[in-house]
Amino acid sequence: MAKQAVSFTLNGKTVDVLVEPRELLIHTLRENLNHTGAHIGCETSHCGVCTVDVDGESVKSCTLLTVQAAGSDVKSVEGMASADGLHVIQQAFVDEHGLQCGFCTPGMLMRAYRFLQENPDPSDEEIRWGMSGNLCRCTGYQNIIEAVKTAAKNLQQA
Amino acid sequence: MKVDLNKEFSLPGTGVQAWTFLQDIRGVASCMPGAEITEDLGDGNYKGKVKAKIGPATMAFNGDIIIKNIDVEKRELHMIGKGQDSKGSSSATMDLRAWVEDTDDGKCVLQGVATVTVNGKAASLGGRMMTQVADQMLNQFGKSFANNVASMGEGEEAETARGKIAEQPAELNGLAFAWSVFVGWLKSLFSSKK
Amino acid sequence: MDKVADKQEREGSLNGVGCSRKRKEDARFIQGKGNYTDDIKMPGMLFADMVRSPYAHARIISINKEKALALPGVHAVITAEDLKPLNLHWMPTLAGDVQAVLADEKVHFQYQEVALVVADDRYIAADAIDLVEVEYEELPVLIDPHKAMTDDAPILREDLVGKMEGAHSSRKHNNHIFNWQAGEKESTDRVFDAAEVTVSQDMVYHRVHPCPLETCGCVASMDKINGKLTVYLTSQAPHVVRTVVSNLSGLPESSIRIVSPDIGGGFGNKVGIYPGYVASIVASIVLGVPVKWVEDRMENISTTAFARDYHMRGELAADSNGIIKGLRVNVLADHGAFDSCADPSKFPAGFMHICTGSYDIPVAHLNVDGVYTNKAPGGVSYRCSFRVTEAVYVIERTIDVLAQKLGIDKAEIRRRNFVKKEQFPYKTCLGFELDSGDYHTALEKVLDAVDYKGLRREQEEKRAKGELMGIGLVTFTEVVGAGPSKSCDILGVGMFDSAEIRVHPTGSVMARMGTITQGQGHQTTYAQIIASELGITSDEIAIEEGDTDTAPYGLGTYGSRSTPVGGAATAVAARKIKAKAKKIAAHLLEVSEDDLEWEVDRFKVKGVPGQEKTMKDIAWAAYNNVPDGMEPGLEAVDYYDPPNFTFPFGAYLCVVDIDKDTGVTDIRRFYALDDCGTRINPMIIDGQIHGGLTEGYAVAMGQEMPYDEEGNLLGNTLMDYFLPTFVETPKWETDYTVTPSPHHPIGAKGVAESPHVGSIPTFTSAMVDAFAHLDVTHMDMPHNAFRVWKQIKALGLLDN
Amino acid sequence: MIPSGFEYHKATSIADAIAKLRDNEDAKLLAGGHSLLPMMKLRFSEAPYLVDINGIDGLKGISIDGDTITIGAMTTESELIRSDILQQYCPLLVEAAKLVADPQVRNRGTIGGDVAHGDPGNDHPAVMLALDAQLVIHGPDGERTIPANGFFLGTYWTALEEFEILVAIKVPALKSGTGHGYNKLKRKTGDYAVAGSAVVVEMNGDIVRDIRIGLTNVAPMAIRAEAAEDLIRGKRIDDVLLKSVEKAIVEVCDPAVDLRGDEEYKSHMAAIMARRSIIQAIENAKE
Repeated sequence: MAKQAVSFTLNGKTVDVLVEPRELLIHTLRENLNHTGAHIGCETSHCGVCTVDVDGESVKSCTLLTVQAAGSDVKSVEGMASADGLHVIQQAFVDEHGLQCGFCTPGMLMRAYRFLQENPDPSDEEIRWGMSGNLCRCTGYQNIIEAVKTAAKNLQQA
Repeated sequence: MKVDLNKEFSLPGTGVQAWTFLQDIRGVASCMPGAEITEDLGDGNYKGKVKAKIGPATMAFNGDIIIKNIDVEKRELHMIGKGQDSKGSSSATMDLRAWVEDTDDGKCVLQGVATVTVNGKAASLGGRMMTQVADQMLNQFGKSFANNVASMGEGEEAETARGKIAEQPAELNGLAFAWSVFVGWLKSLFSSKK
Repeated sequence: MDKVADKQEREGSLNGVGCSRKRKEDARFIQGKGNYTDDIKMPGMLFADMVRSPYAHARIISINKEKALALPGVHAVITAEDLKPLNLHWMPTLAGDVQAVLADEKVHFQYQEVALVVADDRYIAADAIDLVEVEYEELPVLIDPHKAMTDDAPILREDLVGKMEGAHSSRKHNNHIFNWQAGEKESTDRVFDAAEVTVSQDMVYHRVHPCPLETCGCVASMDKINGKLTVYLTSQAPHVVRTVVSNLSGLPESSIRIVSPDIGGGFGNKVGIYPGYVASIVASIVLGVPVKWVEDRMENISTTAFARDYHMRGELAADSNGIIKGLRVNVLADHGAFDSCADPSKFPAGFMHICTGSYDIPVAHLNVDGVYTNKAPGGVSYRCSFRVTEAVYVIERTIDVLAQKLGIDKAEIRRRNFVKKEQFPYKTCLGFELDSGDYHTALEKVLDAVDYKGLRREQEEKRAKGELMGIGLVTFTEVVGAGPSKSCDILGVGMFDSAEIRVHPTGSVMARMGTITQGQGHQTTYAQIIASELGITSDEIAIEEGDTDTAPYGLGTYGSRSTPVGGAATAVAARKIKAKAKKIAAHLLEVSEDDLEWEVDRFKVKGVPGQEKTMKDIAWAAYNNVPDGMEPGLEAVDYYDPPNFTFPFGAYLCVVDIDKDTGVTDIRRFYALDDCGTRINPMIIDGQIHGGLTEGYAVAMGQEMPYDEEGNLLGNTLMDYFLPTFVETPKWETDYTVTPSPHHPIGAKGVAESPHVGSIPTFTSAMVDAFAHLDVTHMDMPHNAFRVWKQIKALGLLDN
Repeated sequence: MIPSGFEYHKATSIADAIAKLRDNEDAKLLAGGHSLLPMMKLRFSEAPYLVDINGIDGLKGISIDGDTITIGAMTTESELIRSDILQQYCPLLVEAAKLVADPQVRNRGTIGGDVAHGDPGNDHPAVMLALDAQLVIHGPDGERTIPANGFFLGTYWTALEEFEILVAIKVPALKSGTGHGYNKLKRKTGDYAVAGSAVVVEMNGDIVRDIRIGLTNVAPMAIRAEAAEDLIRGKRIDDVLLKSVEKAIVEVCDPAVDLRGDEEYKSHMAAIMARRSIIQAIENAKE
């Protein structure tokens, strides 16, 4: 199939890519744009390791065509930290030991980033539901919940 | 995945008409939307294909049909259908015995016993849908078969039936089949009795 | 006072053993800068994808590559026929068997590798595999291991016909792999014949898959100019892979570089050497460009490294007080089509003979038969040491059955049979020497913490109301840290491990180990060991693993062997450095070594305040001012061959409530006490335990790999295969005792696998306990709602 | 898992989408894509042409006019959950949407896609039946509105004709004396229901004046448990009646056997879910 030119914003910068219609956003990010933070885990939209933020919503980028992202504002884990340093959520994951092998972490962080905007002061139960689209095999989630709580607290103080 | 199926269909025509139609492999195949015999290899061996579609799912099977036995006395057909999907990732086999029995009202029933085996990706992933898709295919096939048998008669009924055959969509409701559709077709012949 | 404060401050600033140091590796992971295999890109790299069999057992009549090769962008389609001239169509497994790299004339399991397609990108490769036409002739399928050795069973391994001497024993049947026994059969049988009480319980430890979130994959790159093969791959044992690749390819090990980059979870899935790796390496050698192959999730679950599939019978003989007199365990092990588990050579059933557990059992006999079936090959250790999960399951289940039969509380029967603290080191009747333990203390601590008596009272009340509540209890002992070379080897290489430490002139450190982290945090914890040993802050200690060009040879990370073996090597290597440093310090301070004492980060002259040299001072001197006759520099290597295994233990308790209407189970409480000896980093230990418990929960409550009679694996995506989410995962409570290993340099034992090993029988214990008053003695896993409801119904407990 | 090639068209209007469906053989609509794209990645679907209907004006949004709530077909699950109108006038839809898949999937998945896909495991069809929703459909011959009851014909099979598009859903706003309940049993987050049930009741004191019971994933399509409804209509609920209702529900079920359970289990779970929803519905009708 003929390739199509697609432009979107990635972490604040405009990017232009040439893709087949069938190309999945996760592949464009990883292969084409060298943003390998988001990973591929299940490919059936169950694991969430490919989670990025598209137009203010958490999205599983393995189940979105790149052509569908045309004109969108895409944020990935690579855009979380700023010149001032780590994002509060990133720091909370370190402080609470919210990651082990690190494979799910970029997706987890991007989901937490959006979730805490949807719900700035969540209970444990709300975190469990709000983060339930992201699987982790290492941590048993317990410290991720702590990390999200810590981040929530620190974000509110900031 | 292996499914044993038994099925009984009441038909509008006579036993003789039904038996005549049952021996017409091309005709029987045509009752299944999307199926066709592509080659007659002689000696009861055929090549055929089924393009199965339902909703967004499609699957194309190429395969062999082998007529193992035709028992005129019992009006029974024994055939084996074997197919592999064109991508080589799934396959299905059906071992089928079908026969026609007369009923007291001068009409007849089509009886069938079949074992259907599905292998590959379709078996791994299709389990959730297999039975249900098959069940809904049943009505479609049954209607077609019945129409064909009815059309063999005379008069208005047969005329109407012939009309219905002509209207029959090339695919199930223009929607057609899931991945399990080949099984669906097979199973539609002889869905399990509850 | 100031001196004490100063010492404490210096000690604290080391970030050494015992502190919850934040992880060194996190910085890259949280910023998306991890470097996993699929993140690696090389110039000119091609992509490989695998054509797989839809059948579990079939003869390959023909393979037609033409249409695939005609697709633009396709470079090669490789089949067994292409590999035959290179003699690479079969490869050795780590278990003494061979495995087809690409199916050679027939396929033995569904999704077996048939042909490798290499193309410009993964999209074209995916299109091309659909175009490879393979014609099969179906063969009878063998799925039930109990039918493997019957007279009319189909012959699976035609390559083994007539070869009745297997790698581990003679074979009784063509589908037989091995028979392995431990203990004394006759004396055990005599004990059973004479026993006051005996119990026998059959149980199936079902087939499951470790399913790390990152699947297996590799990037193979043959540099034809320099004759060097570099392979990045998801391996828990890169050095072993290099040895195997060298043996297979004929390239010297010095021309092969294996790199395990960041690994997205292993859990045993990444110990083996898979056809995809070998085929990709061949493709790179043939095509002269880098080739990447990465499994998709279906391929991962369907083909690489399943675990368990042990069909077990546990039997105990006891007196009427519940004192165990003897143990019999019989196992039928389903290895699938090839025996590609990764046990030490002498142990085809791993350390199944740890099945005497935490108990003082006078005599025992273990019999294991391994068989082939038309299922995916393997039998790896999924977050456990070799078959320890199965061993703990069978003893913990069977002792519960005994308690039930005798009407003795399950805590009490354990108390009565524990190996006592004063009995250590304790030699088990099946041949292990348990180095240390304090089982009574651990158990009582748990029972007190949860108010066990109160829970039992509550259970009584609930039962009176017809409600289902269960209390599970397990007191397990693991054997990890393989292992002493005298008994443990992989492909003839002893299971030592290694560390190489270099102290730089300015006192910072670079250390490399033969192990490889997959989330355990080695970069953090090994540095803590060195920090405490050498008095150098762990923040200045860099740890590298996984690159065979730079790291010393090691056997890798699985079976909780990193801390017991690699950690020991690290401590010993550091002590070698410290010994040299002491000599240098004596030289600098112009005193005898005997006059020196060590304090945190420096050598001090005894009784002379202010006369001291810090490790940093010594490091500088090591490069410019060493005693006469001493070679300069400050580094050491240690290949540590442990004198024994280590034996972590724990006491776990679980409370479940079961909804009678639906069979849905609520894990109300799970209390896990672990004793892993010296605790290097409590934060990481807790994290490992949370993860292990969660994986145990998954196995016990939901994971399964059902095959139908035709050998189709039903459910090989994450839609069906149960990985619990945030919502299902219970909240864990952790606790600990500390019983250091007497033979480990720092007393550590390993921890990551205990929670998996220990929790699984705890869940089953709790589930069975919910029905124990109705004379249920055992329920096979997984305890999903559907199966539990069936049990409820069978007992007539449904309201209607 | 990579889809085979296809052409892609981002539709500019409903008419444009219908035209493209008509003009391209085997063209499929791309709504949220969370059913279609996984099927395409598994290559069970190889649609050669996708018509993307994201971004068409008028297909999104929730409005209320008198007693009728209108929901655009492309309204996402997340938008349903966030909707104040639905919270207040149709909380059943909110509760059901919360149990669909997971947060990310709910951000893309649409109510129209869920209803029109015809998958018996989808959540909204049973809710549509319980709510007695009306479905607004556009096709080559114009617009038609049909009741949800009768729309679901089988697995992947609905009353949508060729080239038709579901554009909106109309549901009645909650009246006083009306209550709803929703229960879904699933193995884990993101899985299809083992069984689910949506119930709407209209009460007259403690007498059930009217009731609609929708069932999820226990037949080739979402179904109404009409025999069970008949047992309840005009009655006061008690344990004896609920037992016979459960029996009637088990009778009407014809579920597929898979790893989630066998026919017996799923049918019984449908009955349990329905019982819980009925009790819940009557409870909140009183409030």
